[in-house]
Amino acid sequence: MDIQAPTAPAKPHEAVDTVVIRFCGDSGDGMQLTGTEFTKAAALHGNDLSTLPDFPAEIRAPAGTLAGVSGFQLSFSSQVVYTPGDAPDVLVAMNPAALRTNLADLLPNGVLIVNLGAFTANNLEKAGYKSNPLEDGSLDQKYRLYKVDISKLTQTALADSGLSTKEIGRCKNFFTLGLMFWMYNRNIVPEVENIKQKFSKLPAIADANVKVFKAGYHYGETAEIFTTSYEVRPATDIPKGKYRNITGNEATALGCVAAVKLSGLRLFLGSYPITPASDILHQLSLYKNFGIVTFQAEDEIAGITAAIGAAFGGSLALTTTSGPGMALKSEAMGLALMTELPLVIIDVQRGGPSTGLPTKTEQSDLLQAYYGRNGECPIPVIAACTPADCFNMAVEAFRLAVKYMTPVILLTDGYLANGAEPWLLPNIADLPKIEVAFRTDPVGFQVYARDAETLARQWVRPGTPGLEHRIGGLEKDFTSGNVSYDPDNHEAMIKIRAAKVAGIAKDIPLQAINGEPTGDLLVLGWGGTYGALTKATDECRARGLKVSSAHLRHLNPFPANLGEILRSFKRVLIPELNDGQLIKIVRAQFLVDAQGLNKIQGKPFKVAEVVASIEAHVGVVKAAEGGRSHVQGEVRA
Amino acid sequence: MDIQAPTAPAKPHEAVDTVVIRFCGDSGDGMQLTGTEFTKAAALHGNDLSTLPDFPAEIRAPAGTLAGVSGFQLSFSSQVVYTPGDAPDVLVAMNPAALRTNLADLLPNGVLIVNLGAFTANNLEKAGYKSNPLEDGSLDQKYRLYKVDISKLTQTALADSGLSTKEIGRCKNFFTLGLMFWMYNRNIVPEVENIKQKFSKLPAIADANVKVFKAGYHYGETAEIFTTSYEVRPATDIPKGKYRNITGNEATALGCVAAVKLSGLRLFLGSYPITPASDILHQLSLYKNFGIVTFQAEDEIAGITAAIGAAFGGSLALTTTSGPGMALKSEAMGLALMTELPLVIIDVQRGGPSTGLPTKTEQSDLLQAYYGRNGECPIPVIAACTPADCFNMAVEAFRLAVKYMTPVILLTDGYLANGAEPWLLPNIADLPKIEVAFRTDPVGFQVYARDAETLARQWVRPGTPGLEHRIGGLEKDFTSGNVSYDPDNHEAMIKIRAAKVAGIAKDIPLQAINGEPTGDLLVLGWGGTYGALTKATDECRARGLKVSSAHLRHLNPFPANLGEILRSFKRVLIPELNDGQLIKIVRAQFLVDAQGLNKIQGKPFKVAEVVASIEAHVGVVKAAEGGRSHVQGEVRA
Amino acid sequence: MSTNGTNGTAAAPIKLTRKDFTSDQDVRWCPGCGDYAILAQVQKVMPELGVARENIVFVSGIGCSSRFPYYMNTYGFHGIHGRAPAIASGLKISRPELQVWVVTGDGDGLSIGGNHLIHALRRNVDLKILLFNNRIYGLTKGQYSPTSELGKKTKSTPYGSIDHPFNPISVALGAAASFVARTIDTETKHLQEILLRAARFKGSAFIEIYQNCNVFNDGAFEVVTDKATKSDNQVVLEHGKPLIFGKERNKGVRLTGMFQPEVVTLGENGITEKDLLVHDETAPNAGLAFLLSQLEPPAFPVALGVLRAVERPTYDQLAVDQEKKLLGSKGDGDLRKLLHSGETWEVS
Amino acid sequence: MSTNGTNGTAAAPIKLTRKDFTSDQDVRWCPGCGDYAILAQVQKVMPELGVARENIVFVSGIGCSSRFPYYMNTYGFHGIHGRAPAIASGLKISRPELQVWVVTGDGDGLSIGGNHLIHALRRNVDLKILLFNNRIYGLTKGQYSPTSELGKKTKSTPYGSIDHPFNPISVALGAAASFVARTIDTETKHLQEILLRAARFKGSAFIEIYQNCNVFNDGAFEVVTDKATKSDNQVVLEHGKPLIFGKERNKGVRLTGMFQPEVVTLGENGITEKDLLVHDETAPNAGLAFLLSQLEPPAFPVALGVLRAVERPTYDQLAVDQEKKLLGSKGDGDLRKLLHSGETWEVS
Ligand SMILES: Cc1ncc(C[n+]2csc(CCOP(=O)(O)OP(=O)(O)O)c2C)c(N)n1
Ligand SMILES: Cc1ncc(C[n+]2csc(CCOP(=O)(O)OP(=O)(O)O)c2C)c(N)n1
Ligand code: SF4
Ligand code: SF4
Ligand SMILES: [Mg+2]
Ligand SMILES: [Mg+2]
Repeated sequence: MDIQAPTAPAKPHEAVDTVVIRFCGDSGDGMQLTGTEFTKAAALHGNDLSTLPDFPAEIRAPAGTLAGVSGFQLSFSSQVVYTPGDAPDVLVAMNPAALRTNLADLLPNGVLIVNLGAFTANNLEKAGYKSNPLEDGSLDQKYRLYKVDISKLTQTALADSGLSTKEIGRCKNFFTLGLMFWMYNRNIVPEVENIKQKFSKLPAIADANVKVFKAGYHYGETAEIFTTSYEVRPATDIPKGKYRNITGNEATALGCVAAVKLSGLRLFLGSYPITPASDILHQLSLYKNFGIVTFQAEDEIAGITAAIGAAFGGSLALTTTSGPGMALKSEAMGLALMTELPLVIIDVQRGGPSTGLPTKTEQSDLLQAYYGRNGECPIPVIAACTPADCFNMAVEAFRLAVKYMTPVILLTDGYLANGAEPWLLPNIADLPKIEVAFRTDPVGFQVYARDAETLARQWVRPGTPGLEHRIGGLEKDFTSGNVSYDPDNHEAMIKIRAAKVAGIAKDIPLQAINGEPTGDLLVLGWGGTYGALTKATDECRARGLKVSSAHLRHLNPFPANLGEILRSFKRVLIPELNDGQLIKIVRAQFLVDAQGLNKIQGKPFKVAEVVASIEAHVGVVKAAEGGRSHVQGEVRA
Repeated sequence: MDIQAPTAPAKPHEAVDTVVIRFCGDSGDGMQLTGTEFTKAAALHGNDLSTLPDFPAEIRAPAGTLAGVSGFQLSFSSQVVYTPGDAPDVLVAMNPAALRTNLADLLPNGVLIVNLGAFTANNLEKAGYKSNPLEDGSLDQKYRLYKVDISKLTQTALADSGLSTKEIGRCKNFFTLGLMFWMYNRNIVPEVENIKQKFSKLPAIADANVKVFKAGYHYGETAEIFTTSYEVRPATDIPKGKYRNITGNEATALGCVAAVKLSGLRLFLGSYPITPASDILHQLSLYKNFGIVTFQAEDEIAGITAAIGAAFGGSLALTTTSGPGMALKSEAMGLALMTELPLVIIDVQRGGPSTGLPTKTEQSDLLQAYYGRNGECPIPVIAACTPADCFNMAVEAFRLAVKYMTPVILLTDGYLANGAEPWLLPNIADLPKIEVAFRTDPVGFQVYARDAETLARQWVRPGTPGLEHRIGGLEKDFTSGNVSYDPDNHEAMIKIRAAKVAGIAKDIPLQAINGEPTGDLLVLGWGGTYGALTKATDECRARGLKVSSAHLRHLNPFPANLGEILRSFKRVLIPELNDGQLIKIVRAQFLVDAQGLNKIQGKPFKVAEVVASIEAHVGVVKAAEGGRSHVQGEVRA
Repeated sequence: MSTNGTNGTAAAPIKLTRKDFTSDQDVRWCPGCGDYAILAQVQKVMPELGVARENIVFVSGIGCSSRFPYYMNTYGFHGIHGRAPAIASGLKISRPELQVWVVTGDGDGLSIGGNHLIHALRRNVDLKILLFNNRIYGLTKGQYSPTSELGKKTKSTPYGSIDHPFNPISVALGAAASFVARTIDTETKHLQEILLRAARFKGSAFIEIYQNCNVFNDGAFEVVTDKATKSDNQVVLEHGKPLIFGKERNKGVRLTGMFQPEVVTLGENGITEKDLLVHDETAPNAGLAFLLSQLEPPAFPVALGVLRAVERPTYDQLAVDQEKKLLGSKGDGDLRKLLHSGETWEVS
Repeated sequence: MSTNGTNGTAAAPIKLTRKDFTSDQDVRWCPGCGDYAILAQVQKVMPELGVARENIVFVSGIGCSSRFPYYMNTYGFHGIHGRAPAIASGLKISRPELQVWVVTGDGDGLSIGGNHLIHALRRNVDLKILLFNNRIYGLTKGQYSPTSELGKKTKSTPYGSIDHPFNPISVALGAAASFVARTIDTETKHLQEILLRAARFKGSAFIEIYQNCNVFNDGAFEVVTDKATKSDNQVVLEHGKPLIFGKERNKGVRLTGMFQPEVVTLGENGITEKDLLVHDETAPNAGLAFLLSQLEPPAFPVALGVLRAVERPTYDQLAVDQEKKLLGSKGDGDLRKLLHSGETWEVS
């Protein structure tokens, strides 16, 4: 396959299953691009993969500072990949600050590639280094350290390019990329094409980047310091079909576009920018030729209320946000509930409370999604579990909203939103239907008459003669929908609104279990922790522990069999990236003494953390069975 | 005691323990005033009492319509009174619409007084009566019906007054009042003074009202139709001291004033009007000479954020609202939590969701208060249990806020807010201290350094030299308070904020129990249902049931002994005026299979409803003990 | 997609009457409330617009005024406090063929909802916005509002308000509103006229309507409504006409050298109509309209009528145009193509 | 109650320097951001005010610009998005002796926070409000803002914005702001001057500062900042002086008979300085200021400087007065008396 590499690799190469690489450098160093390009190559190579970008909160913190470090981790493998990896096998650090903030994560004996040229006195000082760590020998002992003067090599490669020093400086990430292409035997041809296309408007830059990219590749091959390159073969046990790489936010946006096609309606997005949700707005803004109208509102309240107006008008209605914006939408969600209009609310969760950690991930808006409104205000809540799953859950959100005439909350998170994975492109014909039947018949029309099965009222489009009616946020009469202050009517309405949401349980899949249906421990999770929990469970099962996992995508209502599943295990562990939220709902609903594993660090779980906790909890079960029941209560590993 | 009644009652009078009267009529009929005046007389007479006004949502619905009916119920007694009464013994209906909407509540054989003059064909039609109920004999059989042409009698009494017909019409509520004064042997002298003072700016109206009031009184005495008057003796088993009658909103406002005196600080209220909370704003606006600044903001968000600004400035900070406004404040509560500034948030709950039932009561914001914010955002929650208790809990809210440097949510409700009861005036010296120690020493100052005991950070007033510092909504460093994106720091901060709130449990009273400390059934309640639950429990205990009640005023954290209490009863019943909110928290925290009794009708519990439920649940316990354990699960009476 | 809607221009098949616009709901304002008069006039002009009932939507927030939609036999949405302009914007932008009216109050529209109002106006979403200004919070029983005068005693200002009020017309002009007018609940004919002008204007039309709340703020506009004083205290603007007012129509408004307004008497000191300010609704620079918006008794008459009417592209129209253009260049969106775009690979 | 505060008038004991106002925090804006220049000038003028550091508070919302307080060695509050004017109002009203500054952006202050801004201005709370207008959302990486021009392509408007922008000065005038000015990040001296004027003004002072976001909206104000074009595109207002501008200072602005602005050349057609509009910051009617606010290139020069400065009682002062008056008439509040007021009775 000579297309695979233009120059046949001269050095030996070694096959490995899974590699975790982290690129890190200054915000200006282009690490997100490097990561993304390498990800593409891995995907094209047929690896399964998962990525985790990590941005600083500042747009561009001063160059060289710790605050300005930007990172991108990816795991790629010849096997199924669940997470971006606990710890990198390979760390590429483009400057001292990046080294300092990331080194602790590198595996012992891991590959450490540093850009020697950036280790200037000035940069060392900014990073808080008293002495140069590359020189005191400390690193050589623990890691396979490669000092490459990427800055200078780039400079040299482009000496004749006519570019300014500043412009040349911006090319150095392509050297890194080329080097990694060599190290992992990636095909450089498509990447060269890629670069040319990406910079097609700036041909000089395109040429320079290609040159540097190739220089990096050849450096790996030629330079004496690298002895081996590695081969990660295409993954084999993943389903056949056409794939693309996709982030959670992209998948969410595409799911919304799919909902447009599946329903035959137009879509209205009312949104206000907020990290990490803005990209959904950006992307949907591109698709006006799909019948999608995007409205950047003056604030989150205008975003959701404009969407409610559009829902009243008969459009698919959507609003997207993150934690603080979600809080602002609280009151209006009540209006959507009361008027029983379909509305999808997407909350891409981030670190809270308040402004919190805007660029970090967390699962701490679940209770807000459940309960964050005045009065009895039940709203279905669903959550995506992987980046690609955001597509499915966006479609599901619209399906439920339209079928049940209700607002629906879809929770994703920063980890899913920015992380990427290969996505098996769905067959459009297999997607669920979103059936829409606007009422047009004036005979016997009652605004709040309900479908016996779904308890949904009928949707009426203004413009329909004879169905003129008025709705609003005051309590409504059970049938006519007129304002009603009647006490019994109020209770009846509260109950039927709750019953409508509860009834959705009949319309969603039963909860699947990963592993045996009974056992010592059930690991119950939701949302973006799917990969880590599944992987950890699988590892423990492989070691013979009687543990299974179940991952919820429908949170309100729960799948009908959840109670039964919970009762089938001796102990239940609920790992969450919060201080314990799902656990509160599960304990209240099922009176199960579930235990929590909680991490609130703005970061996803590591598989090892979950494994350790599983082991501890299985240990408790065993101890109890051995009669030593004193090891009760809180076990947190 | 000839001051008691200027003319000695000539007809026989009968002693009774407790009377429940409901006045109802058109919004324009002045029923709220009649009720309030009668309440005052009962209070001055030394009765214990409780009141329940019931307004229509419209300001002034068209005269005579069902929507325009306004009611005021009071219970007064020679014994301790817990509630305004389940059902009236006496119903005064000033027009057909009032009769129609209220008759169903009147006890069989109850006294029914109607204003005959208002039963015109026009009014009957507006009320939806096909025939005149006063004439078809249906009422005479079930009730002790008195048809009094109050309109005409008022007209006659004021024939020479020179007032217009419209003005005279407005006096007729004083006839009703006079009549009831006679019927219950109340002292008319203070009331005459009252009327004169109330209308001191309109002497002609004052005179007219006095005249009509006396006419009503004398009518009772003279007219042939009334045979007996009643005597409700002063209550004896209530604590000695000086009393006044007070509504919940008044008590709340006074509690805030007390906090000013107890702390020595100024108070800043940032608020936006909303039913039923507005009166707190109105009342505090009167007290500018107490060092109270009231700011009617442009919306609820400005109300709370202005209060946060004032808290930063070193004032006691307060914001008041009801459900929809509470929802709007969600995001800003997170800011108060993150900046760890003292702030009291008062939510006078009303019927929800959305705009809901603005003038009706409900307890449906508890979960919002607990969880209605993005991120992990624990805020102490307390609730008042009677109108007068609003005073205590307002003081308590400020005590906790200042001592723990935290926002505190105080929940009251429409029932407490507008209902009234006699209040034993507190001795100011006995009120809890609110100690304030602003930091002034720059040496070693760290913005987020904490008190070892309370975990509170120190409060610093701008204007203090050397302590200049900056705070905000981004995650803060554990000690310096600088912005920190450090993962471990974030987790540590989440934990310590939670620990600070949890630690308040050490600083609040243990939960008291009404009844034995163990038994078959515990009735656990919170907030404004105190009267009904206590009364019902007492009634059941009197009948020998092994039931006790506990009423929570501290909801987050719970009193330290709550778990133990719950475990001491075979069954737990949690009655709430919502669809089950406290029950979710209790079940999750204590894994107790508590059962709910839920009423969501915009109205308080009737004692009888609670009694029936208690009986049913005790029945389940007994059945289970008798081995018939099949009567499990949901019992709702 | 249904296309039976119109934008206020095409004629409805049958000529409707006022009654056709009256819903079956009991009107629940206080007897004597100015809202009744406005309702009557709106119901009266509706048939003139030639828009089918089903293509009209009334959207409101919360307040006495905001109960308006219930009484109109059209589509209606009684929203939440302050948010009507946003709800209406979403509706209009997603359904440009509907005619969308907003009814709001001085509290609803200028206090909690002020931001949505000014943003809708700057965007020029084609909404007809009626702000019932009674200078009080009616529904919550009498607190002062952002249009209440300094010193006003209300439930929340027992010692008098210390809040300088908004001038709603100035606020609207500050927000770049394209159509701005002022009228009065009791001026039946003027009100009708302005409603019709607004309905026929293409773009955001903002109308401030002085409305009497006889329960909590009776007589707030007496000086401009009372027969005895009104002609001296109001000047009715007409495009291209000089500003003349007064019982004897002998007073006028002119500008001083420093561009400050001044009341003059015609015939005195040789002043004639020629010296007076001539109204121009369509002036490119809105400075003049702004100057007029600020005239206030006792020194000046209040300016009634259309202060500004300058058409510019509406947001909803621009959105339609943008979509059309894209459809022209990219064609109708193809989901399969979209999903398969970017780099894909085959696992086999 | 501490009384060591001043309201920007009393002299602080020691003369401070710019350094005293520099905090220990690393400044984290992008290199080249216009925010640096503004920070430098604010730090520079602070010592001139003679207010002790501890009596100054900077309050902000969220945005790049809103990180400002961290860099000032005064008290500071980094609030939530859009709410800075409300937070600052609460602070200032409860602590009138402090000098309170608000720093906000075009998104923070005019999008989500527009309502709080206009309400603070109408109330005339004595705040100094600096709106950094870069016509973009910086912190969220480049969406258009309410001041972005029509047609602007940004992340959220890939085909060009269809939102007509706000003119911040017009918005402020519409809200009855008492002090309104416009300046530019790079015009060091002018910026300083305006900051000083605002600080010394008693009442809400609103300053729009054109600020370059070199990452997401570089060159947004080039036409008024570029050496080559600026003098033709900006007119620097001076009270009592005619509006003259241009590289050769031979252009002026005058008003037509219809009260419309017009650019003229001095010396052409016999036009002299006398024909030009003379600026009056203190004009009772704000129409003129409004007219000036709307001047925009290419047809007109942008008006820089103080457009309006008309003192009226501040909210905070009125609050103090009202309290004093009440203390005079009712005396210091007596809790016991209050509790015991109304009808009471004794149970014995
Ligand atoms: C979020 C929220 N805050 C407050 C209220 C209470 N509220 C209802 S209407 C209103 C003001 C009404 O004033 P205005 O808009 O002038 O209408 P009017 O009643 O005078 O016609 C207020 C404060 C509410 N319903 N919702
Ligand atoms: C409630 C809320 N909504 C949205 C955001 C996201 N957000 C932060 S700053 C910002 C806009 C900033 O723009 P601007 O005020 O112009 O400031 P700049 O960054 O340009 O200085 C947005 C949308 C947020 N932090 N909080
Ligand atoms: S309170 Fe005032 S505005 Fe409201 S209905 Fe009554 S009169 Fe009209
Ligand atoms: S993004 Fe723009 S406004 Fe923000 S710091 Fe960078 S240059 Fe300045
Ligand atoms: Mg009003
Ligand atoms: Mg900006």
